[in-house]
Amino acid sequence: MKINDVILRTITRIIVFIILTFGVYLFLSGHNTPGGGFIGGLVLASAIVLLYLTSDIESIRKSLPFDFKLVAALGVLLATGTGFGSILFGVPFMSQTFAYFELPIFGKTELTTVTIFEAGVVLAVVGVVVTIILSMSESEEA
Amino acid sequence: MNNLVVLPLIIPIMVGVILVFLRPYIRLQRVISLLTMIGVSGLSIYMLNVIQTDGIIRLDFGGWKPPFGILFVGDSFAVLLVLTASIVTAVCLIYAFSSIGEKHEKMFFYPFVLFLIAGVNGSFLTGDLFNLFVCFELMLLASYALVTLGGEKVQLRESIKYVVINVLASWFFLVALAYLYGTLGTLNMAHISERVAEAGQDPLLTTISIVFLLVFSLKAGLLLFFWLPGSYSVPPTAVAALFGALLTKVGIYALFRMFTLIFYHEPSITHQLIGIMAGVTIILGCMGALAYKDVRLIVSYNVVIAVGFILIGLAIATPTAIEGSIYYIIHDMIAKALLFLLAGAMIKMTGVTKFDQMSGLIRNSPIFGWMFFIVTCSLAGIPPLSGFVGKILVGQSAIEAGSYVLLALAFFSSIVVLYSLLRIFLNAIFGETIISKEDEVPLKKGLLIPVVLLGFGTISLGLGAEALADYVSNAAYTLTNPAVYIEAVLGGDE
Amino acid sequence: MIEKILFTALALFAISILIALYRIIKGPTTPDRAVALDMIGVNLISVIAIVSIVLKTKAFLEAILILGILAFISTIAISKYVERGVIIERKSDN
Amino acid sequence: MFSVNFAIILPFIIAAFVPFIYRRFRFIHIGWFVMLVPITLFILLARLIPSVASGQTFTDTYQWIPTLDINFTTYLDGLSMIFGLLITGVGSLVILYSIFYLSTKESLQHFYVYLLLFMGAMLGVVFSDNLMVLYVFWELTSVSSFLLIAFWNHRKGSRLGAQKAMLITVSGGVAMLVGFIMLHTMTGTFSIREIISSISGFTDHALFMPAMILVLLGAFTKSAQFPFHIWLPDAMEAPTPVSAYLHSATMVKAGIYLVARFTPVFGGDQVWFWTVSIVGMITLFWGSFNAVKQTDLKALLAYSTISQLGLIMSLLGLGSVALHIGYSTESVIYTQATFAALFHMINHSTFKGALFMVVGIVDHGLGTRDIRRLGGLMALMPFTFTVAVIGSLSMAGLPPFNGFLSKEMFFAATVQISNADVFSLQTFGIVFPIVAWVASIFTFIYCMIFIFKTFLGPAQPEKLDKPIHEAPMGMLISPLILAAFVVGIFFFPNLLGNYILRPAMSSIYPTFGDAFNLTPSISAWHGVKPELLMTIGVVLVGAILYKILKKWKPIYGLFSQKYTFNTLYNNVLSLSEKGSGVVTRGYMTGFLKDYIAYIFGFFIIVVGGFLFYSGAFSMDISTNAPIRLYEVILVAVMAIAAFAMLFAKSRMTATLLNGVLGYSIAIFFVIFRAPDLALTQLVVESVTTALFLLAFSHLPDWKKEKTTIKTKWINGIISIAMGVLVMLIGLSVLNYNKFETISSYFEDAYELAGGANIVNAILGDFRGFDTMLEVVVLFIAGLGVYTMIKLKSEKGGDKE
Amino acid sequence: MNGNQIIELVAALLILLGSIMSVISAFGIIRLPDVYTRSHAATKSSTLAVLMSLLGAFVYFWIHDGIISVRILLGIFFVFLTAPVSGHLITRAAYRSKVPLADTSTEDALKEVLFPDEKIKANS
Amino acid sequence: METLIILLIGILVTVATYLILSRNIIRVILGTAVFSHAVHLLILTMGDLKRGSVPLLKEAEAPYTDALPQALILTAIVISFAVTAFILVLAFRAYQEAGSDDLHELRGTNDE
Amino acid sequence: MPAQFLLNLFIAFLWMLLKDEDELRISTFIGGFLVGIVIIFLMHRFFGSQFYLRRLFSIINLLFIFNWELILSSILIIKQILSPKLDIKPGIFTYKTELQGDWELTVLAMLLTLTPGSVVLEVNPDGDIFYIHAMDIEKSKADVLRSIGKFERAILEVTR
Ligand code: NA
Ligand code: NA
Repeated sequence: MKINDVILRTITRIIVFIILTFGVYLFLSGHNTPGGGFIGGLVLASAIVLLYLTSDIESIRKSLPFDFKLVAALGVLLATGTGFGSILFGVPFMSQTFAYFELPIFGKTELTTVTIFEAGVVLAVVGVVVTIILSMSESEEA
Repeated sequence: MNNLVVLPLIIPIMVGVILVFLRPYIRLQRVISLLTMIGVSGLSIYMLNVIQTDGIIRLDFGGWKPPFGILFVGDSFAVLLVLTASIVTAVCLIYAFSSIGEKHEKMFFYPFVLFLIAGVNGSFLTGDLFNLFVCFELMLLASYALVTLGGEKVQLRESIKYVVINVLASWFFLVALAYLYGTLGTLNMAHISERVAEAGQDPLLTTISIVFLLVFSLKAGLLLFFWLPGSYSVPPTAVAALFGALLTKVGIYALFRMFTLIFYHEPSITHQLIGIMAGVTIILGCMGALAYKDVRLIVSYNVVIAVGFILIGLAIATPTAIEGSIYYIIHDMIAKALLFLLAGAMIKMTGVTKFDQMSGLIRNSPIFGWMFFIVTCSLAGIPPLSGFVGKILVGQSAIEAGSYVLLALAFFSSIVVLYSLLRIFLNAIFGETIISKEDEVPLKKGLLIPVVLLGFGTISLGLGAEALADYVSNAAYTLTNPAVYIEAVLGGDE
Repeated sequence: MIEKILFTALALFAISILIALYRIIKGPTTPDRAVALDMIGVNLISVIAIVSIVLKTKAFLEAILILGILAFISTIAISKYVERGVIIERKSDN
Repeated sequence: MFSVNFAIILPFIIAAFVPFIYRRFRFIHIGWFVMLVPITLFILLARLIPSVASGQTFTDTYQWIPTLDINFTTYLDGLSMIFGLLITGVGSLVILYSIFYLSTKESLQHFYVYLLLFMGAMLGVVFSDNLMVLYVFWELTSVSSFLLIAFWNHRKGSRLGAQKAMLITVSGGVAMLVGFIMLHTMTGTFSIREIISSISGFTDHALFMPAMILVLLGAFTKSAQFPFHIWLPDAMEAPTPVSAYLHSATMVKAGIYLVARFTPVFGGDQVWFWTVSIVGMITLFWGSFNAVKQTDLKALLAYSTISQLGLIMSLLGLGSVALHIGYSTESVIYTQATFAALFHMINHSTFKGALFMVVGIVDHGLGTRDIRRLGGLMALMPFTFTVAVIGSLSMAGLPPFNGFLSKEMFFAATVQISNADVFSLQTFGIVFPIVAWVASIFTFIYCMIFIFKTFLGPAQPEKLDKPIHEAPMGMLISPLILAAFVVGIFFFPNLLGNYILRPAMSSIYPTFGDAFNLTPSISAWHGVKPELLMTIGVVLVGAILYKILKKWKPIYGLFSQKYTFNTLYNNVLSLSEKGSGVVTRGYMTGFLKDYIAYIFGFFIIVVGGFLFYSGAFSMDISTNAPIRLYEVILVAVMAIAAFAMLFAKSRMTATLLNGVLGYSIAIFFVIFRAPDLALTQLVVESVTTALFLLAFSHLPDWKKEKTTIKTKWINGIISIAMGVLVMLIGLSVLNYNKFETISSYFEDAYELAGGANIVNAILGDFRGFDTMLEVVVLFIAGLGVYTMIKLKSEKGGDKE
Repeated sequence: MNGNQIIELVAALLILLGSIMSVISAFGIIRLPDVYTRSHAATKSSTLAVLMSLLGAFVYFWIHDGIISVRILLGIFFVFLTAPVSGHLITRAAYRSKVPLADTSTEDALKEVLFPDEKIKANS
Repeated sequence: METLIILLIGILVTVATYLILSRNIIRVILGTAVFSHAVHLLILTMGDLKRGSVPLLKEAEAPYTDALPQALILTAIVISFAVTAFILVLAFRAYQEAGSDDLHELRGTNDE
Repeated sequence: MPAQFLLNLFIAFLWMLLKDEDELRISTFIGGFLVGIVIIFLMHRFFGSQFYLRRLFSIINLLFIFNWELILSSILIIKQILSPKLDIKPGIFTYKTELQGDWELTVLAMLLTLTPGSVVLEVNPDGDIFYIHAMDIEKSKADVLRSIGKFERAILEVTR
């Protein structure tokens, strides 16, 4: 009898979205509450891993046709790039700036370069974790 | 603030990441990676001169003043090493172009090398102890990737040892850091130095310093070198050359920094211990160099001998001694890279690894053979090649300090080095050629050029030692006067 | 009073974990251990909740959710491993 | 104006061009071109002889490493002049000879490059004023000698001979270097002249004696003094011009030069006297004694060279007494030993050079040097024979050849010294004339062997591959010129004495001023003195012993081959290799476990040892934060989980237990108020567990470890010691009177960095650099994993 | 003791009840004979225990600090959602990896479907 | 509390040491994992335990607990994760190539 | 698709909830909505089934049932654990359901799992037969058969 994963897959559909949202939340709110790029990225990666767990690599690849190595590379580039950006502005490497802006809908909002930096971290973490897990799963057995 | 000093780290990293995107374009990768290393070398020369005129360069990342933020500190010692490392890397890259193979090149060989050198440079430049840990890890991860690159059976087998032992070393590093933070409450090296001085380096701090000694000795191959011969003899030649030239030097650098800047108050304990370890290292290294017929192993044990030699300078720790060590480090980086490249080329030409199974290689490639002879002489400290200046200074300081045992070991080791390499030279390079005219494959130009470049390096470093003299003496001055470093870091704005 | 109750509850949860640990060690099968591990995860959620009350902070409430998520994912992973030998399939046959 | 530096550099410059010229002008023997170098230099030097003889010196400086006081400072005085002339003069003749000796089929471009390198280096040695530069050239002579000995490197003997020579001379050089550095430490300078002028203040210095011994080691190894002489016979594997040039006329005299040069520095010391003269005497005897039993002509000459070098060395030792006594009319007598040394050195170069060339001719023409296959060559090789006779008789110390003069002076010096009033010489000094006499008898014998067994007696053409024939004329020019010198010097010794030797004496005895104007002129006849009687005795006894050679030759068999210095050398090398192998393989087991145990061992012994030895351990639990019951239970959970890992029967259990540890630590992070940590730890632990499971798909389950009880115990002890030690240091650190941490600064994170989560502000901003690198680290791990899995070795192919 | 404190006390008692329940279900996974029955204890009473303590925490924060902690509610929701799925997955995995049913088991409708030829019985 | 945690660290180190001295590669890797657990706890303990409130400025009142060790541990956790991932893959690749996961069999003398 | 819109709203709410702010702010909602757009954009291929907001009441009803079953079953298990003598006869039996579709099946399975003494072990490939493990087969089987109709009805109210 073939395995029928209907229960798992159905529940996963809800749960993946909860986890994804939670991951983005952790990433963005890390500046003031627990969280941040790493943990956000890890949680997002867990969501993707959950998808792989409940389905298989090939079907997920159709839905998420990213090369996760490049996602990670992009993340690293973003993270290092924000640091490097400060050189162009003539301030010490890795200078982060933050400011409060009045935005139409959001009202008083804090915008900081740390967020860009952390976005890089998120992408890198997601990219790396998924790359590792996919590579290990795809490896032929001995 | 001087953003210059971060470039030797950040440029290789960013270029490395960009090369990941350029994965299919091998030629482009080669050009970019080589240009990067040349650029970093040029930059380091510029920095050396800036230091010479304006003093130590410092960069507080994010503008956070020490001791709160992380900072890079470029003094002559660090930048000299950055310079040498970058040059050696550039040369090894050229060697890799025609030896490493397209399969490796497509598997991120160049990014890994660039990350490795970034970690190495970062370790030299950082002024923060925890950041040093992170830079070490950067370097190590890249080295893990490189040492396994290719996936040969022996490679993977030795890699396990290499990785596990380094993981353990990193663990000890963290333990030591934890203890140090627990006692001193700070991570900035200059600040640590200040606080150690304030506390008078009591027994507990000395205990902790010995834990650091353990950590860096593992990296440097000082006494704790058993991981080295295996893991340096399995990766592709270009990688082995990089390892032989760079990796132990980072540990050596850290030992010098640690025991001149921070834990210099109890030399009768720490420095004496370093001296004993250096002596034993030399003895064991010499034995290793004589024990095997496998050229890669002989070459690896030569690395060990050099480590002991260099650390004698630290054990004595007078300005002359330190100066000698610095000369010797620079010499050794170049000569060892050359030696590893040559050993690799020998194995490639003959298909065997033991020197008694090779013969008459000089007929196949005279330049190659003579380069081997030059590096033999250079490593044995035969003047006017690069090894001898450091040897004289270390010897001089040992005499002044009355460390006759170390003196004897140091100088005796150069004879063993000579013998160990002469054996290879006479058996493998000289002698009746075993390769028939038909099978004779002349070494590719791409392999000869780097070899010649390094050979030229070791000659000109000896003949042109004066060109380095100002930088080296400045480096030694900074190392032997911790106050200079501390003032540059903590003495307010530059 | 309340604090005493809370600490008692913490101790009891900790004991549950200890007991579950026994099952992990004892086994005898991997599913037994997985059940016990899941149980430990769930109990840790309670511990975090109570510690949050004791420390009067909301800082750890994210951890509750995370732990829930992870316990679930771990259970899936272990059961797939037990059931199929691999936890992620290249192409599932159904 | 003549530049000494130019003299040194010229050979090197020409050497650089040799390969190109060789390729261009294949049809001309490149030696002709190369020969111009020593001839030019010889002429240049010769023109300076009168000025030098009048006490003028020439100096020249190029900066090299001024910071370290290492500069190309050169100095031409009487002493270096002798050597300069020898090097260039003999050099010219040897090259001329080599043009006929080496066919154009040989790799001449290499040969002449090495030879020029040697020439430049040798000139550098004798002209350098700076000790470090002297050392540079000193080693370069060893290197070029190595290359020349190994010229026919397809021969195993050549390679081993080259290796032996290189190892011994370089070792001596290293010792000498240390001696030089010690001199620098004492005097603060590397300049020989400055050292000589300031050394008197340092004779009591603790380094004086070691420096002396070390410098002498350099000299003795280079000049093949007993027991370092063993390399010289093996060096005979070199082409004969090389043997003539390096291994008899010049390089081996570098040690003589060094001793002469340093006589003003150390010469006043008793140790110097005894060491130099005794070592010289032993070498003299041992060399001549062994020369007799040789059957290879070159070997015979090699031992003869050793012996003659010993003679010169011992003379230098004897002459140093004068410095001990200080300048006086009486002491000047003793300087004659030194004078004799220099004189004999020149003579030796002439006759020995000629003899080597003779052997070269024989070898070249007949294809053998084996005395047992030779004989009766006189008739067919008259010129060669003439040279051989002149050289041999001079070597034997017979008139009318220059060897007679210097040998006589040698005997005279030994007799004088046995009467000297210092160093208890009146008691022990008698040894010198006796040894000198005995050694001279053996010298006489081997000279006879050389003449009689090779050129006289019955010819044995059947044992030869080629017919006996006279050498081409070109090949004879050089030996004939040298032979002419051998004779010429006998008749006009004072030309040499006044213009060449006397100026050198002032260099060796700088404090003696003009005293050497008093030096008696050299003459062949000065009445019936002890030295003449000794010579007569040598001839008589020598002749008898030669006649009955067969009867007493068996005594050589008494010297077991097991106890020679050659055996020692070989044993040292092979035993050091074997011993190293045993030791190294003993601890380099290849087992990861052992390597790890070494690391733990270091930590436990060194760190732990120091912790207790220094009394750094302390603890105080009174300041601890309070403990709750549930915390104790959770600690117990972790402890039990950890221990259970050790006994887990399946990897799955162990991995799950590790997961329990990880989760529990996360709870401690909660308890210790570290929310970010708790979150990260939880996720990382889960992902790690998933990775373990992924890896398990590719690995077999673990088997029960087959370890012995003993290993278990050792591992257990190491483990407990590790745990306890980490704990004890931790407790001590907790009890440490601690500095304020820098962390309070970060509590202004909101104002400084715009973030209320301090940890996040540290990670993103204050220490954002760490985070950036950490991302890169993670990235490398990801890429590394990918490559490891995708890039698999193809069995067989693509081996780097 | 005012009303709030009483409610807080009730919340604390809820937590205590949860903890007692937790211990009992933990005891269950020791005492019950096979993995299938143990998973009943884990998926049900253990889940209820955590739900009770989370509810207690929710109430406590609400009353004490005036915070409606949606994160706790979300946590409750999540546990609620996942607990039965976990139980389902792990028992299925156990069965498919041929973990035997307890000796006392009387009926096995799945055996003939999955492993018609084998005997799955007899626990250790 | 500090003493108790240090004791725990000691136990973890003991176990980790014993594991890393094993022959089976997975046990070695687990040893490194336990080592990193121990050192993370150690770093935290070397700051102060249970003194001050969570380092969230808007959540709690000063004094705050020492946030720096927390940041350091975070970095260390991520790095040890990266290394663990690498070494796990290394282990199974070595097994694939060499056919053994026993370090005694993976010994490889230096001069083969 | 309306369902995606609903999911988006859901994420927006989730976002607001997670923010856990003292007052409800429209900006937070919009922020969440934007986050939702991003997530759904990335994940839209996964979105298959529908979301039924209008049947909120039914859902609440279902939730109530869930909770009730959970409590009942917990009490049952605790009783059994604490009973001095373990007197249970576990076993596996089948149940064929009328329900169709992933959601219906899933919810029913979850309910069954939470029902006292039973855990759904397998669902057959056609999705109509449940293999249920019962703690004490005689008693549980009766319980399940008694309550299963109630569950199916409650679920159908939500789904159809
Ligand atoms: Na669950
Ligand atoms: Na970990």
